[in-house]
Amino acid sequence: MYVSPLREPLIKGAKDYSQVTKDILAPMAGKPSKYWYMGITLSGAAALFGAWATFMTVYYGIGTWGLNKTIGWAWDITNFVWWVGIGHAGTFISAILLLFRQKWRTSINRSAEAMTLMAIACAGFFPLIHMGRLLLGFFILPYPNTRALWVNFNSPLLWDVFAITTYLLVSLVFWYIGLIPDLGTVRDKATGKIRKAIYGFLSFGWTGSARHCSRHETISLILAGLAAPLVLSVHTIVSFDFATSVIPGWHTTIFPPYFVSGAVFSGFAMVLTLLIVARKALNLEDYITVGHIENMNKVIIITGSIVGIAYITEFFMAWYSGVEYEQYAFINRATGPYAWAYWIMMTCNVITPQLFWFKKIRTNLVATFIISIFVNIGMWFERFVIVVTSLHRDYLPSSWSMYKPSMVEVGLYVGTLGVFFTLFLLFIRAFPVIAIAEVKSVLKSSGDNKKDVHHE
Amino acid sequence: MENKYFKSLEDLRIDTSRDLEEQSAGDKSFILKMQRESAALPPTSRRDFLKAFGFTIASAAVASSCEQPVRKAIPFLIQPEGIIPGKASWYASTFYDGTDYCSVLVKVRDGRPIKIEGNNLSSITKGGTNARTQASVLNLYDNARLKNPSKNGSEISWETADAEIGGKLKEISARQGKMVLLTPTIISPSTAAVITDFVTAFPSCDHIQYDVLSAAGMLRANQDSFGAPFIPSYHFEKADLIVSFDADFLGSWLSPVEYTKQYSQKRKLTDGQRSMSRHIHFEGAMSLTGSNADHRVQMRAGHQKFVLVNLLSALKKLNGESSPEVQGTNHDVQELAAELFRNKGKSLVVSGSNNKDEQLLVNEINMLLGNYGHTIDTDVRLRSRFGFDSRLTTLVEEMNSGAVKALIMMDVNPLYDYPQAAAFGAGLKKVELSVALSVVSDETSAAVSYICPDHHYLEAWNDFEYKTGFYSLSQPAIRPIFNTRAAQESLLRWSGNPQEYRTYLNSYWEQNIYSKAPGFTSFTSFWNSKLHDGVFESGEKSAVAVAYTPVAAMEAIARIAATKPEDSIDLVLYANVSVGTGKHANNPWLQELPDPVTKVCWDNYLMISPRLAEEMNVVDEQLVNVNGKLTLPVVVQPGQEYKTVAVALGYGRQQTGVPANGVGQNAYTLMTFDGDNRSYLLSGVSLALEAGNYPLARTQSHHSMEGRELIRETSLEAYLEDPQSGNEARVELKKHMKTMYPEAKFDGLHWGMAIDLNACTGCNACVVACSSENNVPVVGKEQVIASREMHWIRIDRYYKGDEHNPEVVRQPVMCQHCDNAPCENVCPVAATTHSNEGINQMAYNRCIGTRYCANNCPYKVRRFNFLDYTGADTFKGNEYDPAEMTTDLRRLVLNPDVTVRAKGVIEKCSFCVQRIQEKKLVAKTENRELRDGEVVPACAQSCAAEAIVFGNLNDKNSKVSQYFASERNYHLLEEIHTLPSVGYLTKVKNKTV
Amino acid sequence: MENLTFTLKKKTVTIFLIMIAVGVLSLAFGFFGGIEGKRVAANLLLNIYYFLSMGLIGLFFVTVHTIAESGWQTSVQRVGEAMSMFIPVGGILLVLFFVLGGLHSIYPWTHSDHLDAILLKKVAYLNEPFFYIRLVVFLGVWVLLAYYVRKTSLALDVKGDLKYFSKMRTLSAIFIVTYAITSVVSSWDWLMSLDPHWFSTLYGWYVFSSMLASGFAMLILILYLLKRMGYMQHVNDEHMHDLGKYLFGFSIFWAYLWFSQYMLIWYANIPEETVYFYVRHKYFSDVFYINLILNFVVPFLLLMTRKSKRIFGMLVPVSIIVIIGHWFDLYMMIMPGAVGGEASGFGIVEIGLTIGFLGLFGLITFRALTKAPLAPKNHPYFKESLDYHTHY
Amino acid sequence: MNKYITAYYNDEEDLLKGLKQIKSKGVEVADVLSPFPVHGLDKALGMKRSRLTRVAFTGGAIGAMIGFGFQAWVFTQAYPLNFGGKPFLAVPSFIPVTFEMAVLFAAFSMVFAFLIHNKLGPGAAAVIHDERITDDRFLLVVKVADDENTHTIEEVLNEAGAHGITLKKKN
Repeated sequence: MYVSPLREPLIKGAKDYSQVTKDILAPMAGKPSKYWYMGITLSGAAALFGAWATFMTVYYGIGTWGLNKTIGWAWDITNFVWWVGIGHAGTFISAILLLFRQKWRTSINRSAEAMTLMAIACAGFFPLIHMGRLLLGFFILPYPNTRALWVNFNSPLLWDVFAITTYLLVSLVFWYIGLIPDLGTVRDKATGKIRKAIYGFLSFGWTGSARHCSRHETISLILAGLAAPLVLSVHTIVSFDFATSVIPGWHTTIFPPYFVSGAVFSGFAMVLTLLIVARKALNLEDYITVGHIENMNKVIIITGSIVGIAYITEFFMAWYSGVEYEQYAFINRATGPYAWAYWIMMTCNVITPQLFWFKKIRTNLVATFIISIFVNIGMWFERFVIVVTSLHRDYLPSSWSMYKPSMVEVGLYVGTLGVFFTLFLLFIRAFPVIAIAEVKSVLKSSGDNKKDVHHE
Repeated sequence: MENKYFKSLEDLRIDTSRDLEEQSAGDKSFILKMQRESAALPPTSRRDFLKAFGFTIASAAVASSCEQPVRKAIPFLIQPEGIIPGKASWYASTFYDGTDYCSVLVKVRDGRPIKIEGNNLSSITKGGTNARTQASVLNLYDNARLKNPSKNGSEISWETADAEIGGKLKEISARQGKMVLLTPTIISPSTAAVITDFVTAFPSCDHIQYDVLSAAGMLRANQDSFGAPFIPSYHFEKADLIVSFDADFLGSWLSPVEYTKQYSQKRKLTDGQRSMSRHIHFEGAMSLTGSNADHRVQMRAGHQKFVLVNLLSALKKLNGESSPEVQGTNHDVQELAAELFRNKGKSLVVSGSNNKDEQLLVNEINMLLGNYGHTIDTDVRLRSRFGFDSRLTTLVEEMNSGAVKALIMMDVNPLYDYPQAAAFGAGLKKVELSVALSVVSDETSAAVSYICPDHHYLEAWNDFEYKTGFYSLSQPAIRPIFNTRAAQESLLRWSGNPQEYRTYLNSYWEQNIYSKAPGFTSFTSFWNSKLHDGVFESGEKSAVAVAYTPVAAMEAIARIAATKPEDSIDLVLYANVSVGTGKHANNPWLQELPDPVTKVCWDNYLMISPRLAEEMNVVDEQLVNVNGKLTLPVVVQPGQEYKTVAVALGYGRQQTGVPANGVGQNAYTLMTFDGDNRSYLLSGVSLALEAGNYPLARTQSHHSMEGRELIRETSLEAYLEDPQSGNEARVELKKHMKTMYPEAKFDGLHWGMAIDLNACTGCNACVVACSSENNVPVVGKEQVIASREMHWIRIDRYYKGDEHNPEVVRQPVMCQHCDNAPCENVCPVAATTHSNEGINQMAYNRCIGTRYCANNCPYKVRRFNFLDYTGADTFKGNEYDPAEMTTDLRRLVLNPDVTVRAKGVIEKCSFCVQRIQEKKLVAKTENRELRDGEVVPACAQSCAAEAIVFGNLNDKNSKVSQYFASERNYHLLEEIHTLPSVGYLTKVKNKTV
Repeated sequence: MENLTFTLKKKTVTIFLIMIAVGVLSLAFGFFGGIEGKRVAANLLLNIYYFLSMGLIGLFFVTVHTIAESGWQTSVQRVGEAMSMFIPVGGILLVLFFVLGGLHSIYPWTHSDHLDAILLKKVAYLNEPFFYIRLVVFLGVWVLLAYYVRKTSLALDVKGDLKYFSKMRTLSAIFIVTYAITSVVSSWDWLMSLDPHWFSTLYGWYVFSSMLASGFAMLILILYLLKRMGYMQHVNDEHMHDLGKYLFGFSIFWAYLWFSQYMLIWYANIPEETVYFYVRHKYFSDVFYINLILNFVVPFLLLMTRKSKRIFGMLVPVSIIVIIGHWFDLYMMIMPGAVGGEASGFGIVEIGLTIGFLGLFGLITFRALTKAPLAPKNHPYFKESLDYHTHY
Repeated sequence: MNKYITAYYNDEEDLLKGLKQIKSKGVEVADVLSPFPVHGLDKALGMKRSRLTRVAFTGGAIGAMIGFGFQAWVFTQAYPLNFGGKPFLAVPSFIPVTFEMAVLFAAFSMVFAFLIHNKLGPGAAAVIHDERITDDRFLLVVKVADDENTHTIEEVLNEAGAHGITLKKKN
């Protein structure tokens, strides 16, 4: 396929297929590095902190948190939405960029999808732990029971159950289906017998047959076609958790697309955070190039700006509506006791990403890394602002209240971060972090050596 | 689909109704029949098997999650007579604790009193109650109850006690040693007779009555004005103009339940009533009554006498006489005088002062206005508060001098509530024989040699004459839980009378009271009838007639006119509506009851005005020392007079039990004497800032309505012109009420509640009643600070206008039972749904605790069990019960009709659905329709002001429907179309706009 | 190489002129045929807005692909550019419409003497001077950018200098950013304020999604006409497939936003919001469902398969249905507020005026197509666009 | 019985070119094994378009119907409850779950169809002709009938520039 010479190569260095295999499999081989051990110790410790917090919550109750009669959700749902949002990048990259024929996705989709799965697992933890009676959590499943009682299909939380489950399963399948050819590669490159047997088992008997390849491509594409609306639906449904209510600051129609945009925004930020470190640590700079980073930064500007427009729309509409409760909710956001959270959100989400309009900044790795962290923080605060600031002063001033997190809540959040990074570190060792077969398929058209191939 | 499972009690009822037609069986056989039927359900089908199979699979989780069974379930081997499982018995009784009086009905389930309700037959309280009366049932199960007679802390038998005490008394009596029997004011005729017998047996014995909330000033004033010490009957229902000088008659002054009933009767604009009384209130500290006034005047507490002098002078001027005036009070009373003058004979002036001179002035004013005989009745007198403070002063002196040889204290706690408790304690050590006849262990019982524990009133017989000719009875609603004995019986025993007190009481009534009741064939029929009713009103008048003489008042004017108003800081000591005098401080319900004004619970504090706070540079919760004696946290109280500060009595108990011990500070230590009388006012108080803060538990932290139309209000004038006034928004909103789906229709019943904001005084009785009826957990101070109180009903209090002199409005808020409930939509497990009778119902055992409903509730009435407050959780050892509400003893108060909620579950007002079901069942068994007013939720039942009306909205003739049809009716936040089943009637203030 | 110079046949022009004449006649009928003035005004607004938006979507198509650096669309870029040439015409018509009484006739908030309490709160925004300022700013920005984008694109083609390519990218970025804001605010101004009590934060994006779907349908239609006339042979199945995917995708996107807005309002059932759908349910229930069927059900079911997106036999009818469907969508947005339930209708004025505007739009667009080669041969990605095939 | 010849290329373009040449000589290529999907190969091998899309559509339609039908059944037949005054058949409320069910069923029916149809699955046996297939080699397989002359085929392959021409037997 012809590619305009104007385009920058997606893979640097004149690689051949074998070199690609070698480069990408390198991080899986040999003993892990010192830094890997340090990382997993740190993240493991964080996960243990989370385990303690989980015990406290289940044994003593939600009272170990900082919630009260007015503020029924705070860090729990903030974290939930934050993690779900992060879990959007992978599928967005794989599905939507695939549908939009963005070839640069091939270098980042594998790790982004893995990150998605881990983030969804972390996200799913919060709706569970936030239940006052976790042990009865199975009530939310529509199973036949002696009381002939079913669930409430009107409840957005129930929709969440379906959405998150479906998303997790479909993402898992999507990721694994994409992984099969690469697992074949790992199998064939493996030296040890056990390793060969394990990857032989995992590779589902992949041989690279043209028939398989063709159908594999079809199924990947249809899965992408299914995953694209799915990814929109998931954060849409998460936004319904708030938007269906009558609480000022929660009930607003812009939430579905605005949440989706915010999710992609935060997801890309997290991918950047991880990959800027990973590409260096794993020597994959030739595959995840500055061009890739720049492209992701462009997505960040777009989604960040959409989110910004949504913030302003909401604010304007609160005034325009003439509804005193709406108006107060937004004035309170900007000037009330939690105004600091609002301004952190505004700064991190609306202002800092605008720096990416400058090519110098969006191609600078350090700057990108810092801004990606800012966005992660900003998006966390966005959810905090929506959840807590809206709740703490709603309709009846008699019930207005304040919220302060407890150590247990901190523990749960840090714990999921620990689990997330632990899983990511294990993933690096167990699976190829870049989709080998997909990179090979674009190597000819978008590799550095393409000019040698195409001399028309 | 076959309908085998009971989806609701509805199904259950339908099934059984047929049988009831066949045989009009009693309740018991009906239940048996029902059980037989359920046993004969059709055999299981395959689908049932699958369901059961699914259930088994989930059983691991279920086993770990099911509610625990009752911890000690012991079936009746032989069923006690008169107890029908699941059916309550009711006993008429009387609550009297030395200050409060209330004729009550006691609800007894399975031998346990579980609820107190007002007795409609009493024409004093007319079914009304207050918070303390409602809470009194919990005192029965006080962990600090004295359980045995004891001597110096070690348990002894009654025989030993009687022998030792009786012997000692005889010995002292023989040598003419001085004995004292210290009691609160005795209003029990038979007990008075017992005491007379006792004093006859021991002639050297002196009977002293001691009132913690003293009315000695009034007694003495009346002695001087009328020649006899007495407290008249006040008739607030007859007064068109009420002027109160610091008399908190809706909260603590003399007979608040009675006055609330009277007051609200004259304040309602329902049932065609077109007029209401006007209430002007002079006070320094913001009180419950003051906050309800149409016009509240800030008056330095210590300036009352000067204002009264000026008022009298102004009135005299209008009457063509002259009287001296005093300068320097900043109060122009001319207008007030004119208004009073216009309402001659229809006005009522009262003062809460315990100063004789001030009461003399009030007498003179009322006399001048011709109120005696109209709004004040001297023939029927209040018989409580008959203690003269000077007698106790003498007693303490005599004790310290060693003159008193024996001291028997019955139901008093001077070591806590006597201002010079230390002197009393020192004196007590010099007394040879000290006996406490107390119910609960307290500071006094801890210091005496013998404790002979008395019954709690729900275990005891007793009689009362609260007002002349208004008799009432107490009867045991439960057998004594502990090894206790009626105090009267102890006295009888020691005075050598072996009679049981019950027999004594019986014969007393046969000899002395029976004759006052015509129309009974025998005493037994009279007795049974009165015992059933709980009250007997003979209609007699006081035997001693009185005549007024103005001399004393003139002397008082001269005395006051000789002094000058001072510009010092005045301290008001007051009894609040919860713990009151502190006698019931060990009651967790009362401790957790937020003050109607400050919304603080679990502590007392120093209320100071915003202006003084600014001057002193203090904010809420900062510590301030009062007079070098007491360090208290500050509450800046809007509406407080600039230099008046206030502290509640009743806190700082040390030796009773959990939770009272150490809660707050004992303000009795600040109290001084004003001549002969205890003074609830201190002038010239010094305040000193101290380092540090002290967190206060406050259930409401924001006090402005933010301009929202939550409480709609108007003036009487505007209301008479247009009944819709203040509620114009509703007319406008009704036009815009568009909906995306048709409103649900309810055939048959549609429950609704209407609340008359004009009647509600904010007394909090409903809050306690609701907690008692619905097993609402007590969570303790820390959890209240964390905003996690559990009350199903709360009274929102907002300030309007100027911070320095705001208007106060109140609104009881409970679940609004919205027909378009935002909470129901969002519960993922369908734990909260709408019943076909319009009730927003909560299935606790289905709830998994996502709190989504609570977030989505615009009224924030849903409560979450954040911790294991009740001990109903699966896990052991994680209970959170700082108030010790889950001890075996305390748990006896639980209402078996209402589930005790486990950790992690949402709960809220159910419209007392258990009461609805009970009454429906009654109507069903009697084969008739439910009557309007038959179902009364606990809150409505408790309300002395009758502010809450409950009934069927589908019945257009029901009272609630009529309220709903009123122009004054509106719904809270109706603009968001939640369609609440609770309506509010606008508040109408009788003020000039 | 094929013929890249488009010449407009006389016959085609005549057809467009006849269509315009039909429009003028039905306008006259509207004015003098006893039709309520409000209804005529509302129809004018509907059509001006509809075709102005199509022009904007044409520009949006060009600019968004320019900044996305996708290559395939370069071969159809000229169609988008040509559509954008309607922006000045539509803009002038819109200004004329407002100035010549349209504003007063159908916008309740302009009757400043009897505003209710809610509208009084909004006066700071809903007042005529500010409205006109915004109108001029929006239209000015759009016209200027449309002009410069077109000019730069032509310059790139003539001179082949890559500096025009980067200028194109800059202009595109500016347009996307400004359009993101102006499209939203203009929809509040011109459409949402017809129901001045009502508000919805999603509204702007909802309108945009509606215009996006119909704009792409129009682009497909024009491309089809060009191909039928024998032009644009370099455009192959793959391009059609991609455009078909857009039509399919944007129809779903529109349905998604429709559902989000409807469901949230339905769910919360707060009167200040439900009033919007209440009126539409009550008086326009037919249109309510037609809207959903034409704009979602039809494109969703008919364009689902790969094949249907690659053949004109399916793509063209669906495009026409979608264009009609979104006309009804706008009808739903405009009529209840502007005309009211009873006075609204569907007849000669509605059909005739639409035909007229379609003619005008066609004439302007096709004339614009004659002004430049139909393919930007010197575009750096043009070759990519030709050598373009997909497997899916 | 079941003899076959394998040969490989090092570049997919050579493979496609070679394939054309081989086919023109009348030699049937049974399969090509490659490290990644080579565009144009399906056409070159004359493979039909996959019918997985239909499976997905059917699965999705069934999922949607089950999802909607179940919700409607629960709310109108099995246990109608009044939630906040909403109608029992609360269609807008049913959309999210219906959609999720459709996606779930579509995805899983398709994935299972793919795995079963291709005999892929956890631990499925793979015939590994050359370990470098998953790395950088493009291997083609030519089935040889028992009576066929393997030599001519090998010749054709050789001419088409294929390497490592080997005759193998299947057991």
